[in-house]
This record gives sequence, structure tokens and C-alpha cells, in this order.
Amino acid sequence: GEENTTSGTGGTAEASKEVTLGSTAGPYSDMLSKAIVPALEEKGYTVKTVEFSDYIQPNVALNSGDLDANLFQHTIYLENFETENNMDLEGLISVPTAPMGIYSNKYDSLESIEEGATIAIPNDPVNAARAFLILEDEGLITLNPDAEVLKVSEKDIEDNIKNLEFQPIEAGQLPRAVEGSDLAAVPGNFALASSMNLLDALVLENMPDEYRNVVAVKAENKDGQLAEDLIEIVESEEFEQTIDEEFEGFGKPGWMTE
Amino acid sequence: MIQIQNLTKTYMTKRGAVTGVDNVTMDIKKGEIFGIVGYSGAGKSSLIRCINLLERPTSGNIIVDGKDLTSLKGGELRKARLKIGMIFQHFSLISQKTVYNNIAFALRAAGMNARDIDVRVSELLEMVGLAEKRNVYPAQLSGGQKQRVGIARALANNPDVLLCDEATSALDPNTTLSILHLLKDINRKLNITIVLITHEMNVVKEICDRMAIMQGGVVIEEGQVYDIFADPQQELTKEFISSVVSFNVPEQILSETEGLLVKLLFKGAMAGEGVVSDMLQKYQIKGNFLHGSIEYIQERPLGIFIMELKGEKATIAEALKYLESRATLVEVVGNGN
Amino acid sequence: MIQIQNLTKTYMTKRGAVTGVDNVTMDIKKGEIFGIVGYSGAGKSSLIRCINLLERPTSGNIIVDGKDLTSLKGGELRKARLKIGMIFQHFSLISQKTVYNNIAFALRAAGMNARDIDVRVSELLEMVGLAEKRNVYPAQLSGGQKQRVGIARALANNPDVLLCDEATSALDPNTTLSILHLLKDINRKLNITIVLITHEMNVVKEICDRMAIMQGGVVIEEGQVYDIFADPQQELTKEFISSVVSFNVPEQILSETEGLLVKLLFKGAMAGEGVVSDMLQKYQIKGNFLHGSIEYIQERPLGIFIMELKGEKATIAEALKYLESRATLVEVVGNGN
Amino acid sequence: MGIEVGRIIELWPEIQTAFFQTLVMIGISLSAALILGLPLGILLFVTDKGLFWENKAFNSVIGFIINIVRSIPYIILLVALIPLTLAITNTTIGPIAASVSLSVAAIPFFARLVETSLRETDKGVIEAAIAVGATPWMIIIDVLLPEAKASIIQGITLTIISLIAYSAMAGVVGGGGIGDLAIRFGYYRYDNTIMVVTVVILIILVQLIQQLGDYTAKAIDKR
Amino acid sequence: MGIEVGRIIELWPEIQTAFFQTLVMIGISLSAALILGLPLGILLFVTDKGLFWENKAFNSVIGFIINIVRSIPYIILLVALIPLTLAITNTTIGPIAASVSLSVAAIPFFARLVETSLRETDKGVIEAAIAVGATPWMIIIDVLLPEAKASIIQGITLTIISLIAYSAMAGVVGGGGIGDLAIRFGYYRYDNTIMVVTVVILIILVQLIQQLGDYTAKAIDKR
Ligand SMILES: Nc1ncnc2c1ncn2[C@@H]1O[C@H](COP(=O)(O)OP(=O)(O)OP(=O)(O)O)[C@@H](O)[C@H]1O
Ligand SMILES: Nc1ncnc2c1ncn2[C@@H]1O[C@H](COP(=O)(O)OP(=O)(O)OP(=O)(O)O)[C@@H](O)[C@H]1O
Ligand SMILES: [Mg+2]
Ligand SMILES: [Mg+2]
Repeated sequence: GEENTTSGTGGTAEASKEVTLGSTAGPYSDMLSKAIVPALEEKGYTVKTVEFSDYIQPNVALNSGDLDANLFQHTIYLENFETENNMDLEGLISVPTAPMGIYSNKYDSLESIEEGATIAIPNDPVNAARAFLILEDEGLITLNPDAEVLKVSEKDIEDNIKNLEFQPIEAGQLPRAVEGSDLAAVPGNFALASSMNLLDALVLENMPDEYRNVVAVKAENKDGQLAEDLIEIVESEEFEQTIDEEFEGFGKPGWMTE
Repeated sequence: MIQIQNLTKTYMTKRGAVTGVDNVTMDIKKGEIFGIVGYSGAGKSSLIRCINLLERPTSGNIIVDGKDLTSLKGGELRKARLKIGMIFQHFSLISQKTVYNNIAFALRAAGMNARDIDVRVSELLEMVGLAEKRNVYPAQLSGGQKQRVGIARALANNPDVLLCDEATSALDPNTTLSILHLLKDINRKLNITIVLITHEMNVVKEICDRMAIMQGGVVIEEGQVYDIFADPQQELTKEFISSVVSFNVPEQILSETEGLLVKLLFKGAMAGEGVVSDMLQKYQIKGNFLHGSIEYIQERPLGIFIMELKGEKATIAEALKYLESRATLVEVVGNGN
Repeated sequence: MIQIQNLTKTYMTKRGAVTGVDNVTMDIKKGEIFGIVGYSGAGKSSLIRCINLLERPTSGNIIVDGKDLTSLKGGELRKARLKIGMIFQHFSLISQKTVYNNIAFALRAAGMNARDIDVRVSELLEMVGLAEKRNVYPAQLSGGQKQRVGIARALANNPDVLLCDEATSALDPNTTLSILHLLKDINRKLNITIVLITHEMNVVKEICDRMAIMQGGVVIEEGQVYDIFADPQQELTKEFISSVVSFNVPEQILSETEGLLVKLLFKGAMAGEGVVSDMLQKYQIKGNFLHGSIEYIQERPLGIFIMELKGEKATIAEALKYLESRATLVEVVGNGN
Repeated sequence: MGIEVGRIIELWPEIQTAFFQTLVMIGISLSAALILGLPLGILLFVTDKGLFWENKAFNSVIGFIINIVRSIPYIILLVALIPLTLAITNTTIGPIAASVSLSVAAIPFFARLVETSLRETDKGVIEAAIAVGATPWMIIIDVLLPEAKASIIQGITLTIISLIAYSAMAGVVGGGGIGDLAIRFGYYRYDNTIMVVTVVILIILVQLIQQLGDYTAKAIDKR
Repeated sequence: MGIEVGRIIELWPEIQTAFFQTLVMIGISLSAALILGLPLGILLFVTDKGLFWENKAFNSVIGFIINIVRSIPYIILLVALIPLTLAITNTTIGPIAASVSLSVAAIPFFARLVETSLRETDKGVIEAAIAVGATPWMIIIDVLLPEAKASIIQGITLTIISLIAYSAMAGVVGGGGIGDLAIRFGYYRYDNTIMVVTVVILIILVQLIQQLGDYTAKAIDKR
């Protein structure tokens, strides 16, 4: 509740070191608990984590002060969410992120895709937009250039070269759809969770940094002690080491590889 | 005690209005046991349920002990109901409460405190002969015992009136008898007015003082039970009475009789006190009882016989004259073969 | 027709074994109407339900028409049941099927084809007097009509035996009478053996040839109905019979009598054919009937009277001797005051 | 929470499709419930104690399986059924595939309702049928089902309404439908107009089915 | 579908927490159902035609609202209730917050069950109570509730089981619980071990509650 909000605000952080972090079920929750929480605890915080099975509530909770920070979304999603919901949140730093890929059991290359093939895509708008952008990059569709990047949907398709049929389904279900559908656009975290090999993808997302997940806090807390500590932890040697050991295949953000 | 004035009860159903009770006016006196008989659908239940306003009359008034119940509402009506006990065909006990609590419930409705309730329930259980069933649930009681609990509940608040809607129809004949005696007892000891619905004439015969016969919502005959049994006016009444006092001599027997068949009816103190024996001693004829019964209605005997008289024609004629002078009714019903 | 041999039916319940029928052996003859009476829980239903194996006997045999039913299973048992009709207290009709289809159902069970069914149902409806109710649903019938449908269904496959478990207990007395007459009619016309359970002695008196009285699963008395009514052996039997032939002269009347009270019982062709009149003419005493009835049981009269005899002591003694020589039973029941 | 009429018109084709998908899913899974759940419910009843096919072992096993299916969260059921779905429909996505898990959920649900309905039939009527020499088959067809039909109709109503609620979760496998539309547009895209419209459609649909069910049950009952 | 014992041990604390969360969510929402659904059910019954507080308008309005709540997909209900949740619990996440929407779903569900149970009471007993001069309050406390208690217990059992099923969806707001654990690990993380373990726990839980409910209902019934 309320104490958490105040605890995050600036200098009073030391007064209460109890913090709540949120994420969605999957690798980012693991990243929190394996690579970030131990370091925070070392700094004397008492950390509670909450795992959501949904992409809306972690931000709602962050804004309401129920969470002090979350890690599950990329920058574009975050920014869009802020404007849609009139919130003031802040991405602190991006972390290694698994790229979305187009997978298929039926075709072994993009070229062999037949006319009218079905492709399963995520049913949440942000991940769907990522799928459309991959397809555009690969020249399978063309999109209306005026469309907002983040809200790209089926309606923005101007030219569907192979007449692909889009089948939106729940993101977590996509790995299972590889078998039932001709093609599937699977977000990297779920691909990894279901032990798929990222290298099996027909194509992997060309991931700009704004598509990498970020640790986010409420904007008013962006200079607080917790924010400072979080950035410090993510930038540390130990963090990168944990990533290399436990999160193989995750694409590292620009700042990390430089 | 109970004045029913121009009572009409019409039910509104999807298929139109159904008449339950049709402009009935009656006066039931304090301390009497009043029986209402009639076939199914005659309106008996509708009538009795209007008396305690379980069913609100469509028109007409119900005046109990000088108070017009139809004018009462809510708390006042509840208070009036405390003085009108009712017992039901299917007992209608709370299955999840003990005998004790079923009766205590009625007392709590009257606002009695716990200690007084305890005393009163014990008293009532003693009265209906169920003292040792105090903490038993209804499911463990026989039909007769359940009805005794029903009676105790109805009497709990010392009512002036007891309404019984087919209180014995669900019971076997012997249990019925014991319940009827209990009711009669209560009526005598406490001077309670009892209104009793039944379709069994035996029940009426056993305990009622006055009775009404209903058909199609209307009271078609009303009067002293004894008088109605002795001399029914309406066809329906005769039909009902025949179930108690029936005189159909089998065909075969009739075909074997040779003498004159007469039906004799004796009403009053001692039915036919010596009349037949006097007649037989006076006149040299042979008398043979083919059918007969002496019923005690309200403890007054009502004797009806069918006799075959054999002998000289003239003597028989004289004997008949003699009988006519002493019996209530003499009727020649057959002439022999 | 029906041999019941050492029949025992024990129910296993959570609280232990409950005896329904306890080693009963009986022989019901072809074409007779056999009544079984007893209080609730006596085992009447258990017994009759064992006859068509609705309840499988714990031990003992049921032989109907020479066939041991207890040895049959599945299809054979079903075939045997076609020849045993049963009617139920609560009619047990299929509420969602018309009268026609309720009866046709029984015929289809026997594998009859649609055309024959049509003919047979019409015949049966005619027989029970419901021809015009053919396409009506049970809900629109009166109790008596429902039972007639039940009877038609039970008779559909020309059974040899008809079992009736309290077939009239849910009906009013007049309807009961009409159903009983229908049963008697059927029994005569089709020579069907009828086994009939009831707790009303009036029903037994009306139509049964022989009867058995049950108590605690055991048959305590069995015999011709007339004999049992005339001379009941067991206490329970007497109790049952008293509900039909009751002789309790009210206290008040007894206290007013002065003479000798005698109870006379006449059995046979014409009850007391002139005996009383002869006696009165022979001896100079006054006779007054206090109570009496002549009941026709199986169309044979059974006369029972309570008389007050007044006169010279010696004359009375002689009169009594004379009566003893001609009546079935003479019993002095009181001495007057 | 502004509601824009323009938005409704714009998305009307989508609403129509969703409505049609709902009909497909409910149609298929209801059929499965009727075809398999009805006999299952009858079996549950007639194998119970004191009835003509009494069979304690069979009865408890079926009862246990039904309870298991009813204990599993729908989404887990959906996942567990993917191999079956694939075998039957040759795909794991779309309304037809979603119907497989909906059917598996609906069958035991409806079977239990049928069993409860049959339990209400007067034991005396069943006995009368046995006494008359009827075969078990005749008793089921001519006694049990007719006597329980009004109550079974109510059970069908309840099954349909529950299926509408469940089918909202069919979005997980791209089943679509009105409920899913409400979630995708109303929830994920913050489109209040669509959320309100779809919820209103759902409410109307449920009320209509309830009323139709009540009416039919009353109309066919001859009691 | 390999099941690894090691994994179970590893996640045992998580399972315990989830179990506890389930208990919290069900405890709270069941309490709400009892405290608000019971009186609502009683009101529904006694304001119906022919009963002592007959009030057609009130009855239909309540009935309509209940039907609406029951028509809305749970997830939509959950979102729609976020402002209420915030007002009541001061948070929108965690088991306590999830309990708000579970309660809102459970209250009308249980109210309907209570109404149905009360409908089974013998009208004669109610009449006898009226004839004896009892107040409506006495009739409710001393007649309706005791007569229907066995059936209401069965209603509580059914409500708990439905709540367990619904609570699996509470994961959306981080409510946790066994059902959510099954979804998060089994569905999102492809962890078959945990999925099987949690489903087994759910099945055992549901069976236990069913049996306890049946036993209690039988034990307290004096019929
Ligand atoms: N609640 C009701 N709604 C509609 N019609 C009713 C209602 N109660 C009684 N009736 C009708 O009113 C008439 C009289 O019914 P009532 O119950 O008073 O008869 P009854 O003499 O008590 O019959 P029974 O001996 O069967 O109890 C019948 O035609 C009956 O159908
Ligand atoms: N299915 C059963 N399970 C357990 N006990 C039973 C069962 N059926 C009957 N009994 C018991 O067997 C005994 C005889 O019952 P039965 O029904 O044969 O009596 P009845 O003479 O027909 O009584 P009634 O006149 O009440 O119908 C009773 O003690 C009864 O409780
Ligand atoms: Mg009545
Ligand atoms: Mg019986």
C-alpha cells in the first residue's frame, strides 16, 4: 500500500527497505529472482516479488504504488501504456531480451511458405505489432506507413503477398500452436520456456533496443535510492555473468555489448 | 364465536377466476365442534383458511370473538392469530427442530420468556401424551404422534378456536380415533371452539355437534349432526351419510324374502325402546331383521332396521299401525315375493 | 395359484437388519380375492412386493402358476411379470404421457404391435369407463380416474394375478367403493386372482374372500373373511374388526339400563331368522335393542346385537336357553343396575 | 467511459464474426454434451444403488472421473487436451479446436445435471414400469426421459449459459467469440465502447436463453 | 511429460504459499458470499409471489442484477471492479485484491443457490408458522433456515468448488493460488511436473470439500 509509494520516493529509501517487484510468469520473473533480487537483498532490502499472468496489471499496480518496480515490458509498450492510461512511468534500463521468432514445423524457409498459409500471432496488440513488423521486414507483407508502430494490426496491412491468414491467440499458447498452425510468431520468452531452440526459427526479430525489456518505476521515483540501486545492479558484472549462465540466447542490449 | 359473513373467495389463475367459496354466511358458536364435509374441491379448505386469514377473503367479513379479522393487518393480525390454533393434514412440523422446539416456537411467537415456555411445553406434552418424546425429531414419530405435536402447537397459546383441516385424513383408522378423542377431550376441558374439515362422515359422527355440507363453494345443508344423520335433506348429504349408515340389502337376500319389508327408524333417548319387542308380543307375526344398526351419534342412539314381517295380512297391517305410532319413521320398502 | 413358501425378507440398513417379512407360508387360490391387513410396518408391502419380485426375497420361494419366480432372471422374469399386474397406492402413472400411452406402454413391454395395441387400449378404457379420457394427461384426472388408468395398465396383458398395494388408500370413500366394485367385477368376469393390501377393514368386508392379518412380518391369522369377522381369534384381529362392527355402548346408556345385557351373534343364511321374534313371542319378557348391526360379508349376513332383557328372572333364564339353542353365540355382558 | 457509435459501426463486422464464432463453439460443445453427456448422466443414474443396472464400481469410477474433470481449471484442461484436439480437429487453434476443450468441460457438467434431473422422477413410476415387465431400455426411453424432460431442458439452459462464460476463455487458442472480443478489445485495447457493447450482447444473450429455456420447460411439462 | 521429484521439492515452498493464497481468497470470498449472499437469497425467496414479503418489483430488480453479474465473463468483471477493489483493499494486486472480484462473483451465485434451497421447504410448514402468529423474522430464523440448512450446506460446497475454479483466474492480478500456479508453471513455463502436482492437489482439494460437504449435510439433517 501507501508505505511502498513513499518508500520509493527519493531519499527516504533507507527508512524503509521493503520493496515489491512485479513481473509476468516466465523468464523475466526468473531474471528478477535470480539476477536482481539477491543483489538487492545484499544491499539490505527486503524484497517481495509478485508474478502476474497478464500484461496490464503489472503497470496498473506500479502506478498505484502496489509495486515499486516491474520488469516485463519493452520501452514502446511502456510508452504507449503511459499515454493510453495517463500514467507517468519511467524505464530505467533495458535488460537482455529474447527475440520473437517465426517458427514452423511445416516449412523450412520463408520462401517455401505457400499461398494462404495460416500464421498464429499473439492476441495482445503489442506482441501482435511485433509479429507484423517481422513479416514486413521479411517482405511478406507491407504496412501502411502512417500506422502507429505500436498499434499495427491486420487492418494496417496494405499488401499481403502470400495471402497469409492471421490467427490471433494467447501469447503463452503460441509455442503449442507451432504444431497446429502452419506458422507461428512466438515471443522469445515463451519459446525458451517451452524448450524451443531459438535457432530453429525461420527468422528472428531484428530487435532494436526499444523492443528490449526494461526495468520500470513510477516516474516520480526515477531518481530514488531504489532506482539508483537497480541501475547499479543491472550494470554490474555479476548480472551479466548470471545472464550468460542462466539466460542463454537472450539478446543483450546495446549498452551491454558496447 | 365465529361469524362468517357473506364470505367469497375467488382465486385468480391464468385460466381465469376460480371460485373457492361462494357467499357463505355461518355462525359457529362458542364451545361447539363444527364439522364441514364435502367432496374434494368443494371449498372446505378455502373456507377454513379464510377464518385465520391464511387466505385473504375476496369479500365478506370474518368476525372471531367480536373482532373483525379482515380489518386487521401485520402485528395486530399476528396477535389475533395467537388465539386461533390450526392443525394441518400433513402435520407441517419443522423437521429440523425437536418436538420441544416445535411447540416452543409457537410460544416464542407470543413473546413468552424461556422459563415460562419450558413449563408450558411440559404441560402441553403431558396433555397430548408425548412427555417422553420431548427431545425427539419429527422424523422419529409416527403419524399419530406427529399430529399430537401439531395439536400441542396449536393449543400452545390457549386459543379460543381450533381449526382442523383434514387433521386425520393422513392417519389410519385407529390413530384417527385416538386423535378424535383427544380433540373431544380438549373441547370439553378447555371449552374451545373447534372447526373441523373432513370428508369422512365417521369423524363427524364421532365428535361434531353441528355440521355443514359444502358443494361448489356453497353450504348446501347445515344443522345438528344428529338431525342431519336422521333426516338428510340434500341428495349429496344422503350420499355422504350412506357411507356410515348404509342399507343396501344384497339382491340375493331380497329375492329370498317372502314377507313384507319395512324400514324402521328410531330417533331419541333409547332407540326403539322395546317397540319391536312389544309389537312382536302384541301381534302374532314373525319378524326377521335383515339389516339394521344402532349408531350412537353424539351419544344419542339412532336406530335403523329393515325387517321382514311374515304373518296374516291383517295382523301385519295392525302391527304397522302400532309401529307407526311409536317409531319415528316406518316405511314399507318391499313386498316379498 | 400363488404359493408363498417360507418367505423371509430382511432389509440391510445402516442401523442393522430390519425384518420385513418373517418366514411366511401361504397359499392363495386361483380366482379368489385375498386381503392382507395389518398396521403400518407390519410387512404387507414387503410381502406383496416379493410376489412379483420387485423386492428380491432374502430366502424362501414364490411360486406363481407353478413357476418358481425366485429362480428367474432378466428376460424370463420380465415375461413372468407380464402375467402379474400391479396397482399402486399413488397410481404411479407417467405424468408426461397421455392415458392412452400409459396403457400402451404396458402392451409395448409385451411386444405387441401398434395396431393391436390400439384395439386393446380402447377395450381396456371401455372396461374401466374412461373411453373419453383417452388423450388426456394424468394431471387432468381425479384420483379415482387415475386409479382406473392404473387398473387398465395392470390388466393390459391379461394377467392371471393382480396385486394391489393400498390401491384405495389415497381415495375418498365413495371413489374407493367404485374402485372396489370395479375390482370385484374384474375378478368375476376374468377369474383373476387378486391380492389386496389395505388397512381398512371395510375394504376387506366389501370384496375379499379370504384374508390374512399380519403383525411384525408374521401372518398371525388367516382364513375366510366371514369366519374371521364372526369369530376373530387374535387380539389384533378383534381390534381391526371392531372398526367395522363396533359394540361399545356409551357409558351413559349403560348406566340407564335396568335389565340383563346380552350379546347375540347370528351367523349364516339369514342372520337370526326370526329367532329373536320367536323368543319374544314365546317368553313374556321385554327386549330392547341397545346396539346392533347386520353386516353383509361376502353377501352372507352376520348379525350382532346387544339387547337389554327385562322380565322375570326365571323367564329370562329360559329365554336365554332358547336363544342359545338357536343363535351362534349368546353372551351375557352386563347385569343392569 | 465514452461510448462512440462510430466505433460500433466500424467494428460491427468483427462483432458479427465473434457472434458467429460463439454460436459455433456453443453449438459444437452443446451437441457433444447432449450426445455424450446425456447417456453418461443416464448411466450414472441407473447404475446407482437400488436401480435396475446397479453397479457400484462403474458408478464410482464414472463419478470420480467427472469430479476430476470438474476440478481442473479450464485453461489447464485446454492445454492437457491439445493432443486430443490435434487428433480430432487437425489443428489446435480456432473456434473448432476450442470446441474440443469446451466439450470436454461441458460433457461431465451436463451429465451431472441430467443425473440430478432423473433423480427427481418418482421412484414409484419406475417401479410400476418394472412391475409391468418393461425392459431397462423402455424404462429409460418411455419413463425416465419423458418424466425428467422439463428438468433436463433447464439443465441444457444452464449448460449453454456456462458455456458462454467458458467460451470467453477460448481466446487463448484463438477461438474468438463475443467474450473473447470483450477481453481483446475491452481489456487489452482499452476500448470501452466495444467492452460495453459486447457485455451488453452477452447479457442479452444469457437472458434470452434463460427465458427461452424457462418457457420451453414450462410448455412441455404436462404436470 | 516427465515428472521430477526434485522439482517438486524445489518448488514446495511456492506450492505452500499458493495453497495458503487459495485459502485466503476462498476464505474471504466465501465469507462475503455467506454474509451478503445468504440474506440476498432469503430476500429473493421471501419477496417472491405468495410469500410474506411479496414484492414483485424488488424481486425482479434483484433477480435481474444477479443475472447480469452472472453473464459477465470473470476477467471483464475483474477489470470493471478495479476501482472498487482499490477503494476496499487499497491495492489492486495480490490475493486480497483478487478476493474482491471473487466475492462479487460468488455473492449472486450463492444467493441463487440459497433461493433454490429455500424453495424446497414445505410450504405447509411456512403456513403453519404464519398461522401460529410468528413474525417474518421468526419464520426466517426458525423455519426457513433450519429446514433448508442441509441444502444450503450443499450450496456452500458448490460455491467453494466454483471459487476454486474461478480463483485460477486470479493470476491476472497476481492473486496467486494453486490454480494460478498450475497456469503459470504448467501453461506459461511448460513445467509439467508442477502442472501435474498442482492439478492433483486441486483434485484432492475438490474431492475433500465435496465429501466434507456431503457428510456435514447428511449429519445435520434430522429428516
Ligand atoms: N391457490 C389456489 N389457486 C387457484 N385455485 C385454488 C387455489 N386453492 C384452491 N383453489 C380452487 O378452489 C376450489 C376449492 O378448493 P379447496 O381447496 O377449498 O377445496 P377442498 O374442499 O378443501 O378440497 P380437498 O378436499 O381436495 O382439500 C377448487 O376448485 C380449487 O381448485
Ligand atoms: N427399503 C427398505 N429398507 C429398510 N427397511 C424397510 C424397507 N422397506 C420396508 N422396510 C421395513 O420393513 C418393515 C415392513 O415394511 P412394509 O413397508 O412392508 O410395511 P407395511 O405393512 O406395508 O406398512 P404400511 O402400511 O406403512 O405401508 C418396516 O419395519 C419397514 O421399516
Ligand atoms: Mg382441502
Ligand atoms: Mg405398505
